[in-house]
Amino acid sequence: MSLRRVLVANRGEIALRIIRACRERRIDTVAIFSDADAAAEHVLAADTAVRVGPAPPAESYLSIANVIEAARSSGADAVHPGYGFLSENPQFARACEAAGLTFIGPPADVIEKMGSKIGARTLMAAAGVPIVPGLTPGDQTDAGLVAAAAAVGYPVLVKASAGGGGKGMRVVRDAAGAGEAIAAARREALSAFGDGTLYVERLIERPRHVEVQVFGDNHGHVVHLFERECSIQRRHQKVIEESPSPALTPALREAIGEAAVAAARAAGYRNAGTIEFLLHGAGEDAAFYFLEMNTRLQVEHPVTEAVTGVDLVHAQLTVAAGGALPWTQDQLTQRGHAIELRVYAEDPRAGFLPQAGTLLLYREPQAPGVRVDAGIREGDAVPVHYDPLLAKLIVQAETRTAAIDRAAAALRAFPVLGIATNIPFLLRVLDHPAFRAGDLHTGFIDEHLDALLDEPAVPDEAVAAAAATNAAAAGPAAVEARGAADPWSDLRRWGR
Amino acid sequence: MSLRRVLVANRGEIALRIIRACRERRIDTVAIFSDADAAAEHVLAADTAVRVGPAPPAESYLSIANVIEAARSSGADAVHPGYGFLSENPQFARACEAAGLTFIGPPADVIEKMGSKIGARTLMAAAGVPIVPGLTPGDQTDAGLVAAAAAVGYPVLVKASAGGGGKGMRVVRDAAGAGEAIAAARREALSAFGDGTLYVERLIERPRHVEVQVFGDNHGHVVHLFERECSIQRRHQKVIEESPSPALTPALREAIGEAAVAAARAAGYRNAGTIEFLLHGAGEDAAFYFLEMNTRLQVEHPVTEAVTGVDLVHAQLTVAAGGALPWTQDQLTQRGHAIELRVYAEDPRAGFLPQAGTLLLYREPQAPGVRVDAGIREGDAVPVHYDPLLAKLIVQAETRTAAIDRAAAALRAFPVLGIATNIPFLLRVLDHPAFRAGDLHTGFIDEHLDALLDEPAVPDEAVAAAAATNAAAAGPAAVEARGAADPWSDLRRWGR
Amino acid sequence: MSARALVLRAGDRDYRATVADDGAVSIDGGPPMPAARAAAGEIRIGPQGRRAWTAASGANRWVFLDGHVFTFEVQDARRRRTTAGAHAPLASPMPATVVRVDAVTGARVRKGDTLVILEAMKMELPIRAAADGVVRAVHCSSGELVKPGIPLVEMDLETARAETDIP
Amino acid sequence: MSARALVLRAGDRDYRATVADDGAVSIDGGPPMPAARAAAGEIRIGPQGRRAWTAASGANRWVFLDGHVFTFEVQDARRRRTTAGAHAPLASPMPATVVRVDAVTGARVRKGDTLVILEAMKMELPIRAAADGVVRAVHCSSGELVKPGIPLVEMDLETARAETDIP
Repeated sequence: MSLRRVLVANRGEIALRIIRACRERRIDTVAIFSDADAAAEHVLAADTAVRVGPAPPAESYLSIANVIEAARSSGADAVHPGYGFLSENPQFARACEAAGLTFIGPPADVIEKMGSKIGARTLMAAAGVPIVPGLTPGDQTDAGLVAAAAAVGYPVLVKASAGGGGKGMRVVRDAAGAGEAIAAARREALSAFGDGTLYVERLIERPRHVEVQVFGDNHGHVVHLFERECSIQRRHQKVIEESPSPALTPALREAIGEAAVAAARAAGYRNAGTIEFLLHGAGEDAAFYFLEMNTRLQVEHPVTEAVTGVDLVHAQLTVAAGGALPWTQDQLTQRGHAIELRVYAEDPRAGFLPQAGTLLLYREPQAPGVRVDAGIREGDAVPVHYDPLLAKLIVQAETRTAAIDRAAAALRAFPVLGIATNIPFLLRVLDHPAFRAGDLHTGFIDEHLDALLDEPAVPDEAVAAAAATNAAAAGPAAVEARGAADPWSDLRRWGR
Repeated sequence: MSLRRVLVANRGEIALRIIRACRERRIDTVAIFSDADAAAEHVLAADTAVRVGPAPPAESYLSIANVIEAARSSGADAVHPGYGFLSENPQFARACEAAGLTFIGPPADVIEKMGSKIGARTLMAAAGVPIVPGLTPGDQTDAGLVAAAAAVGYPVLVKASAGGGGKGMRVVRDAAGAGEAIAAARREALSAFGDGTLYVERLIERPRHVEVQVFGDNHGHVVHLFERECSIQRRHQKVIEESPSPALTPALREAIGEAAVAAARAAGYRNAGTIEFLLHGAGEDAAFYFLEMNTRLQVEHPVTEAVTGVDLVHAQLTVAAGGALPWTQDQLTQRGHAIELRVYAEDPRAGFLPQAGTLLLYREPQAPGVRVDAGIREGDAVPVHYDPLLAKLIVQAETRTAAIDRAAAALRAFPVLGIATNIPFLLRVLDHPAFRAGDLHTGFIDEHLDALLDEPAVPDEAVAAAAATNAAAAGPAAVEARGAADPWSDLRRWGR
Repeated sequence: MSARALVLRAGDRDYRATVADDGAVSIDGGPPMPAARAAAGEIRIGPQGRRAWTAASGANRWVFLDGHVFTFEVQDARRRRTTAGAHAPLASPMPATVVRVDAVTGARVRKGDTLVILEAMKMELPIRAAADGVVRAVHCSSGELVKPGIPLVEMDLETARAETDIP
Repeated sequence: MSARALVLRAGDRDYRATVADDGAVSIDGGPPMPAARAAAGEIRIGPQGRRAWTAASGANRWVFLDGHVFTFEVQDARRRRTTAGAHAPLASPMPATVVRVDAVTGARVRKGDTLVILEAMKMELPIRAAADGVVRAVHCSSGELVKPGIPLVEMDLETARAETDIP
């Protein structure tokens, strides 16, 4: 079996990344788009594009019926879900199967099994993988959840049983704060995943987030591709990821890799997945606990690609087409150091408030060892409806210090103007002594927030540059050109 | 000793690449520019820029006095020569030393020794490195050179003793064609290197060009960083380079690496250098001959960086500052496959005639595993005075086939309009069955020239796209913006 | 053509800039700093010719310099600054959907009370009272899509500052 | 506004194009192909919406489509085509320096004879006679910097084609 035409059921940078991989293999691509994305880069890059609905995700990118219909009408024979949206929705994987489409990911029942935090924990515990104490009460009322929190022992995390990515997640330190947090978590869970079931887990203080990339095929092979440390988070969403983790000793690295393979085997896993662990302590005494499994490609997969030299999306396509994994465990090596920085349209000084608006100026840095995965261009409008991720900056270098220096130099040459981004904030994280020392934990940003929000005095050069800029002359003419929106509507025809 | 401020004695992509590496190490950079380059990208990227003369290279980039004065006036403490221009000129290395500047490269006497083809051959023969039969006659008249050619045995190559890069090089198959070829080679040698001395060498038919990257430091360490095959050449200039070479068996790879280290040790080499070999035959029976040593960073160094994961320019800076090599031979690995394609402003159908003019449209491809090193931007004018290299496209992937597919996909997304380039030609090379089979030799392009120049019929879509484009609406407004040349002259002030 | 003078505001601070005919800029009467446009959106500025990127939209100016972003507003000489007063309305910072309205006209609220919950980019954004006060008017309802800058709730506050944050 | 008609030449071939009000283009009376500008310099063209990049300079049009480059010249309906005649002058294809002039006015030359040697981009570019003929005039001298398109040598050729190549 080989794939002829792949529908990419996503938007933004990940849609582009998948389209580019398909193009290298001479596989046709079909993009989908909501009305907010008719002129988006992923639409331009694909061979064909099909509109799937209005801007709100529930009516477009999250509409299983519309996406399946787009695949049918465009003659696609396979679907790549990317991350987010429908990627971990077992109903979607089943609908693909029912429509005769190859779902580029694990089987639906594995998604379902691992998507349930409770089921996944039970399975992992049975497979001998260490787990964090926690439970999902049958009684999902506020009272039932408060009782569960007390049973697990404060402090606890309350989170969406169906979810991931920090949506619908709250820290609760005592019974007093539980009520509002539970209600908010439930609302967000419902809105994001269509399922308000909540899970209560013991909060491990100052843990590191260390995850292991795994990959399985239909021929019984399962390998791991080493770890990524993703401890730099804000609002429970990852901001900076790296590999190797500065916290793992060689022995621990081997143990966590083996645990991840055992977990993937226990799940009957196929295609690319990630086993997330919490790492507690450091050095020889550190312990890791299974956190959850992500049954899809991760946002931060380029970090693994950089240190191992493999292409995970190509491997996904190979495996989905029935091929064997291109590598054995022994052939895989971890070389050098890679860091990914997520550039968000957000204002760190306003509680990381997401920003929408027009990118008046957007210029990507270029240098050896620098990769930028983005789905936007100068002049684009960043819509309000979706995740505020603008771009991923991935650097690789011979050592961690060289990678940090490279990332800092790249950020200083990554001007984005017109809406606030976290680029200045990321620079301050990179330059923080604790980050340089590798002294990380998932509360890093909160702990150092004051220092990380510290802004320099306005230098005279900045004032002068502003004064020298007038509205008529400044900014690229391309903004005006792309602002002439009429031709865009023409683009929608091509899906037919 | 550490470097504070490096003057980059070059232009274009290599100047930018060096400036970016310095920036990552927080080393100040000084660019130099001729009048043709006052607005060039390398000038914008550097901290300071100094004019070194009018457009002709002899009066600017090749003027030792002007470059040294630029270093003095700008307070530089080191000079990186890049490749070409003064990079292999021992007088320049000596002038740097005399001015108290660290020359980022080998000692002047090593440049001198290896710059002389005769001296280099003698040295290599003594060190037990195999060499190609050839000689530099003491009698440098036409008659003396013809006699030398007869002694070596036709066919022969006549080339500049001082040079490299194919300038001043001619194939002579018999005595009849010798006269004009010798005269032309002498003129080009004089023009390019200021030295018309010629060298006559036995021409090895259908050889592969395989070279080995070497690196030495001031502490007695010398390592090699594996090979690059650069057999795809036109007019004796490299067009496509790759690593690993598809021709080397593991045993041969080890042997050629050891020979290269022996050669570098015999030369007393320090910093980055390359030992070029001709490879004759294939498989176990193949033999290699020392061709010459390039005592500088190569154009194609990114190929080595891609497969070994090291940064050669960073290592140059470390070693020049007196540091030890960051790697031992055992730590170095060759992983995956990398290919570099040189994008030239040239017209392959007009005998690869160089082109000058304005880049009306220039958009670089972007994808994982794709690196573009360029020194130009959309709207720039490509001047007539310098090498027509516009950009280097470097791809890396898990296998040679995947790298070729990646390179082809990248070229199909690398639109350059306004002047002719070799992009369509490069695509035809990549898609040629002999290239895909790894069946390469330095005459590959000449042998397959008809097929490689074959152009497709004009598709209706192309005509329609042209018809839909009118002069007012087409092309980026940025071209107009950059065409407003007046502000550029202001840039020159900053060198003071 | 004569030199151009303008006032730029960053935060609470006003800068008086003079742009000479040759493009050089003087700030608050200081020495002129050379300025040269290097490419679309790119500028070289000051005695060291530092590289900066700039953008403009209406009266707003954006400057990217060495990884920092500075924003300015060109002040209109004919208008006076509107200061955040005791009656400053609370508005959404971005287009958003109203999830819930807790504020009731005439109700007394305390600092930190949630007045409205918005949702944008799949995250909840509570609009909270930054000080004790009384709700003067409510201009939104649940489910409504609201634009940035349009008042959602007006309050009579006891201190002048209104705050937007995220839990 | 009515449909726009134009003639585009590529090599020896003329294409008659009609651009409709909605942007669709018909070639030589064929079916209309949709065309939509996607971004500056970028276009989606034809029934499959293929991605192409285009540029224009004067009457010249450049199209990049799937790794191929196609060039066209918009024909001016009022002018007739100038065919390369027996008196077509030889010009440099680019700015270059004259290294040597071998052509002498009135001299008889044979096909392949070098008339002028130029240097550009550090390489020698010989200008050679593409056919037997007689040198009618020489318009350049050694050391001179010459512009593209300006006649260097004029010849009375026995066949019409003049050739520029590199050894």
